[in-house]
Amino acid sequence: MPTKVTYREALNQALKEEMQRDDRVFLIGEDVAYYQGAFKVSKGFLEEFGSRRVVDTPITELGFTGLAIGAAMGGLRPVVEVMTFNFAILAMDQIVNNAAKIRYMSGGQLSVPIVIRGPGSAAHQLGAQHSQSLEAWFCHVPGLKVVAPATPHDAKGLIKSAIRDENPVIFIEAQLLYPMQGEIGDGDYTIPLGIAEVKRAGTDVTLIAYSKMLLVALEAAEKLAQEGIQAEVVDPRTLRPLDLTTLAASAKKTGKVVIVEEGWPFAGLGAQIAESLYRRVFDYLDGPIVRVTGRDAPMPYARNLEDAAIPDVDQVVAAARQVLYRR
Amino acid sequence: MPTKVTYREALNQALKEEMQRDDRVFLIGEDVAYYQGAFKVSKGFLEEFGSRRVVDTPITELGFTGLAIGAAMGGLRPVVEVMTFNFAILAMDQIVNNAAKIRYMSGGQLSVPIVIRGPGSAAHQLGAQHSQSLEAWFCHVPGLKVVAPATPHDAKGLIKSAIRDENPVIFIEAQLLYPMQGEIGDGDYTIPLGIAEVKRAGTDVTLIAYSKMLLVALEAAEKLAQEGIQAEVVDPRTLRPLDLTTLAASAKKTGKVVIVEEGWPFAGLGAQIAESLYRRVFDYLDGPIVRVTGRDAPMPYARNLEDAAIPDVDQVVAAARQVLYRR
Amino acid sequence: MLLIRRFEERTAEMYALGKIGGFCHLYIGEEAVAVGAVDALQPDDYVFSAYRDHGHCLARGSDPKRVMAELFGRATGLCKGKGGSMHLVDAARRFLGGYAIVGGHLPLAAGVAFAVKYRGGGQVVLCFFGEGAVPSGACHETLNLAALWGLPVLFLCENNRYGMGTPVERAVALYSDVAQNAAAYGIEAGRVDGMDVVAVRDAVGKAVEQVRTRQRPYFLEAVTYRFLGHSMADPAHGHYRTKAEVDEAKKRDPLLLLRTRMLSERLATEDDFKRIEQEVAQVVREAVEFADASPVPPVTALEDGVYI
Amino acid sequence: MLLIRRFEERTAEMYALGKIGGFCHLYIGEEAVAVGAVDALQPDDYVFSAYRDHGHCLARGSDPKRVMAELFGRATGLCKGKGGSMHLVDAARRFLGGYAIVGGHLPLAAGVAFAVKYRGGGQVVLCFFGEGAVPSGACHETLNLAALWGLPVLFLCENNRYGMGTPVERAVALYSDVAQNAAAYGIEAGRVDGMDVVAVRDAVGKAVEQVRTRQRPYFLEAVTYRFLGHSMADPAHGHYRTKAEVDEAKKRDPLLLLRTRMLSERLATEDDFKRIEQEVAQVVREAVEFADASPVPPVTALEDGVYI
Ligand SMILES: Cc1ncc(C[n+]2csc(CCOP(=O)(O)OP(=O)(O)O)c2C)c(N)n1
Ligand SMILES: Cc1ncc(C[n+]2csc(CCOP(=O)(O)OP(=O)(O)O)c2C)c(N)n1
Ligand SMILES: [Mg+2]
Ligand SMILES: [Mg+2]
Repeated sequence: MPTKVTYREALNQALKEEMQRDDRVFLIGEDVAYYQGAFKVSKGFLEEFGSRRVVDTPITELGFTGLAIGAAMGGLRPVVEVMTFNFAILAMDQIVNNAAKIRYMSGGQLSVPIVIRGPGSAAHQLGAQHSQSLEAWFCHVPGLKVVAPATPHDAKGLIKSAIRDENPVIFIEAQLLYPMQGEIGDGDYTIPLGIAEVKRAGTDVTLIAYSKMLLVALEAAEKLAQEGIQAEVVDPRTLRPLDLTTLAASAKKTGKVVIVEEGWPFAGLGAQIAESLYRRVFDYLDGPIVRVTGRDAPMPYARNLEDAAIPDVDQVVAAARQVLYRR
Repeated sequence: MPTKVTYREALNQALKEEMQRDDRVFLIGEDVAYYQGAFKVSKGFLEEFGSRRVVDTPITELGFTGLAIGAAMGGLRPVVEVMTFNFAILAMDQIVNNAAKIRYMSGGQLSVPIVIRGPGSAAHQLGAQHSQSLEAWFCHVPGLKVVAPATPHDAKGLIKSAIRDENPVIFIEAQLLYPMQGEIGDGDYTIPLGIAEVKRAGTDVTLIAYSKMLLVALEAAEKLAQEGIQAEVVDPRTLRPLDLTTLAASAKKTGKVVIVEEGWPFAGLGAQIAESLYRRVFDYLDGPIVRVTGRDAPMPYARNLEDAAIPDVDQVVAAARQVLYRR
Repeated sequence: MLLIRRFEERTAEMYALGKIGGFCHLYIGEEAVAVGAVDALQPDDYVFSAYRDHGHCLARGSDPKRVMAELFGRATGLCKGKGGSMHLVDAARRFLGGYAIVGGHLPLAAGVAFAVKYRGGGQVVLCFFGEGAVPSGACHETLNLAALWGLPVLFLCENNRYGMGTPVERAVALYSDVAQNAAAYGIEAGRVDGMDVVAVRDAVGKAVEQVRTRQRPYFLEAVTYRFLGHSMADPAHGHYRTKAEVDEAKKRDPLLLLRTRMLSERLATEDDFKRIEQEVAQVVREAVEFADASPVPPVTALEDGVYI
Repeated sequence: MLLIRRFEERTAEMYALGKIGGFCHLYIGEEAVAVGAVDALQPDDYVFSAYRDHGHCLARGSDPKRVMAELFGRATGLCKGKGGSMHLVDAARRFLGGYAIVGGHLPLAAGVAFAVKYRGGGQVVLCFFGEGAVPSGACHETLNLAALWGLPVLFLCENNRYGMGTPVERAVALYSDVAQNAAAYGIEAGRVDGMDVVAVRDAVGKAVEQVRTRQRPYFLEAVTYRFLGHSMADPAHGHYRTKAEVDEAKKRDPLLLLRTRMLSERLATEDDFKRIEQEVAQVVREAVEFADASPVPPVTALEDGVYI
């Protein structure tokens, strides 16, 4: 019987189960132990696993991320919690030059089974330095896998696969998703990385969205349904490697595509998704793909500006209409 | 009378002239003074300007880039030389969270007129950690401008504009371009940022390429000409803001587009250029745009693998044929 | 100090009412540091702070109305509503911000000091940061540069014993002497009771004087305590510290210490305090009214000011 | 040491012939550090190095053939030609690389030490790095973590006085005592003459012993000198140092020092040295022949091994 839990709880369960299953798995990051995580994802962990496996760090992202990469080379399976992905920028060199490349550079002698997880994207009024969607950067880098689940069910199944994966995985959550409820599968299930899912079937237009934006797209689909438009909503879930097969199948069917992402427009991940689809199904597209993205500015603090800077349901609905009725 | 100089010499001249013109301009970076730059771009600077204005730093990219950003806030106009852009990854937080955002976050009270320059992309067999093309990352960020000139003439005119610009500018050179010769304009000329240039006129197919890849594209155009195919070669020169008008005009004219970039394929800048063109001139395109990119792997060391990992003339010629003859 | 205290208390209320959003880090308990330190500066000196910056901004003399308006996200705010709680800037008062990446503003402060020195100016840069920033690479790279190049910057470490829920003992290897981190660079260092505003002013006064005349950085640790949670989202004492500890610290409330001292040294009377309390209440009330009455920024301005 | 010296000399020749490409940083002059240090380790201890890593890799016992083949970019190289000069790895010998970002491998070394401790193993991690890495944030963040958590890692700073063209005096504020940087973390530190292989072995032996038994990091500075340019692209003495300085340093060539000592202490005869010289010549010759005869990696393998 499926149970309803929050996204936070789903992650908590999954991490706990993985740590119970495998002593090599440990959690490291700022305030993950005594404070139970800035967003309480690791609630109860210190009590259950002790400070050997739940490790509070100083505010030194480069240092402790690099250390965790080394620990992975040394045979452990670290889960690094970055308090938010904004701070992972400080560890970018370690992630890109070490985690992503060590296996390749060593001719396969070494490997780095690590998960780097935490919230990406904006929450409410956190300002420019704390509200960024940087998945395009990570997705650019061969050697990394990038996952960004939108639902509790996906979060649990995907984080388990990420932890069991032999490669470095960037796992992007969202502060505003943590309290969201959803049904999750039974017990110890996994969802393979690299598989998209059609979250809502439809025939008229394809909406592609991931993480928080999936919820926006699903709501937009509801609205569109009221106008008699059947939108198909597809969630890539894993952003690298991208499941182009599933995305292209939907695009081919509807001939009309809208891509929704929260990040900045220029050189955002949506550009790549669009380009991939054009390359694959150009002849099936009725017109240009429309992207709905965050605005091309640092995130403003004022609530009204922030709201305007992030894609909302109305924008997605408008974009769908645009691709539907352009000719 | 136009003179022929190397790309290195063009930069040397431009930087020298700007430092002569404006005492606020100074050069800071690793080994820029006594060593005259890892690639000798600042030859003669220490003698002429002294150690007040030509500043050797310890190997602390985050520290000295941040310091230079502060110096810009304090009224100076720093030119930061990163020994290569691989090391700028360590300074990414300063570049993205401070340089790019301070003006916006302060509501316009502060500004950061800084240039961060140095070689990007691969040279020969420098290995995975020293051979990366990261322009897509920088281009993603509102608040930054990104320039990547391919010729001595453009390098000189654009670096001058970059230095005189009130915004932070990422200026990407290339180690293999430094010894390349070319004619440059007379004296103190500038080239405005944000303007592409048609480097070779043609009617049959548009080749878009920048930095080192421009030379590859131009050579490919020569080869194609021997088959009677007239390729138009367009160099954006500035990557952000992108001169879509010029690019789109060419794409509209030829209906066939090839984009060449050295970086990794997934979420590379070419994806954005393609997506922008599809959006703007979808109905004029005869078929999908073809991208020629670096391979999806960390850069291998072995020369034969490296050669295979970087776009070459034959690949560009093949791509042009592909867009020309697909139906 | 009282202004900051009351301003922050109202800020908490306004946050509870939903008038203020985001992360909001109150400075209550630490006021003596900002007030004592800024008092020792010249008007043309520069000040940098982290994200717990309301106090520093007010201490530097920014208009409480415009500070509150910024917290409300209004067009009349210091940063037109684009910065917010963690990014207050008041360039006219040479208060250069307000930064939310721990350690990330230290290089900036050194950079302004570099510019001062480059131009031959005599200003000093005062840079506040928490003890949580001390182990960061940004801090160490900056200390080294400042020492190497003799930059006129005073690094003022506000050691309130916690970085969020992590006590300094679990973050800094030599926690008992944070200033050791400066010694590795040959930077002179000191420590001061951050609950005693007069002591802070004296210590900072001396340090600033040294920095100005010798053109060398200085590292000052002010030992203080935050009475509330890390941010508005955090209870005053969580799993990481006890109520008893907080209560104990409150016995050395900087306002209380100063009041006691002024009364006992007859520098002020109870009436004076009452009057000041009323004046401050008035200022804070006006700040809230101003903020509340101010327009939100026009949505059309969203992409304005990204570039010049 | 002689093997490293002759290997590097041949490497330079092969570079000149175009058989080896890229940046190529020779270790000539510094051999005593790698040889003395690695000699003090157990086979199951771990070793990390930066980009000047040929010497460390050979000292750890890697097959010269496969090292040279890697430099040639051949399929038979340690890393199948994918790593190259700066990224030698020999996992079987627990030589974990070979890293080209200055300071970037220090956290990795601490991480392996963390894993050792986590598993309750008794191994030690030896991490080589240049004095140029000392001011980097990566170094300081790592030292702090290693000290905080008591990690069994020996930080071995090869102070050859220059980071490319920048002398240590212009890079490290307290250049005269690099070990001060460790003192800020309460890490025990020492210094040794890096030209004297016996002294290095003794000092590292003691340090490793301490690290292993006390489960605390240690910071050892080995004072050495590089006789050639920073890389093959750099002349032996550039604008940044004089020929006289280089010549002076060569008087303390580690090979010369050891030879003189062994002869004077009658630990070896001239004939022994001749024989060793011949053996080494043979090994190096075979390495070059092996490399030269080896196939380049198949182009089809370009994208292999990015992921498992
Ligand atoms: C680089 C970075 N990592 C993590 C955070 C999240 N964070 C915000 S405040 C804070 C604690 C900082 O403590 P401290 O420097 O002592 O300042 P205090 O809050 O005590 O004033 C943390 C971890 C951040 N803002 N920046
Ligand atoms: C982060 C980073 N910045 C710059 C460089 C370029 N670089 C390569 S070696 C080097 C000097 C390093 O000096 P040191 O650590 O003393 O080692 P040595 O070469 O003397 O062995 C520099 C600046 C780099 N590889 N990494
Ligand atoms: Mg603190
Ligand atoms: Mg050195």
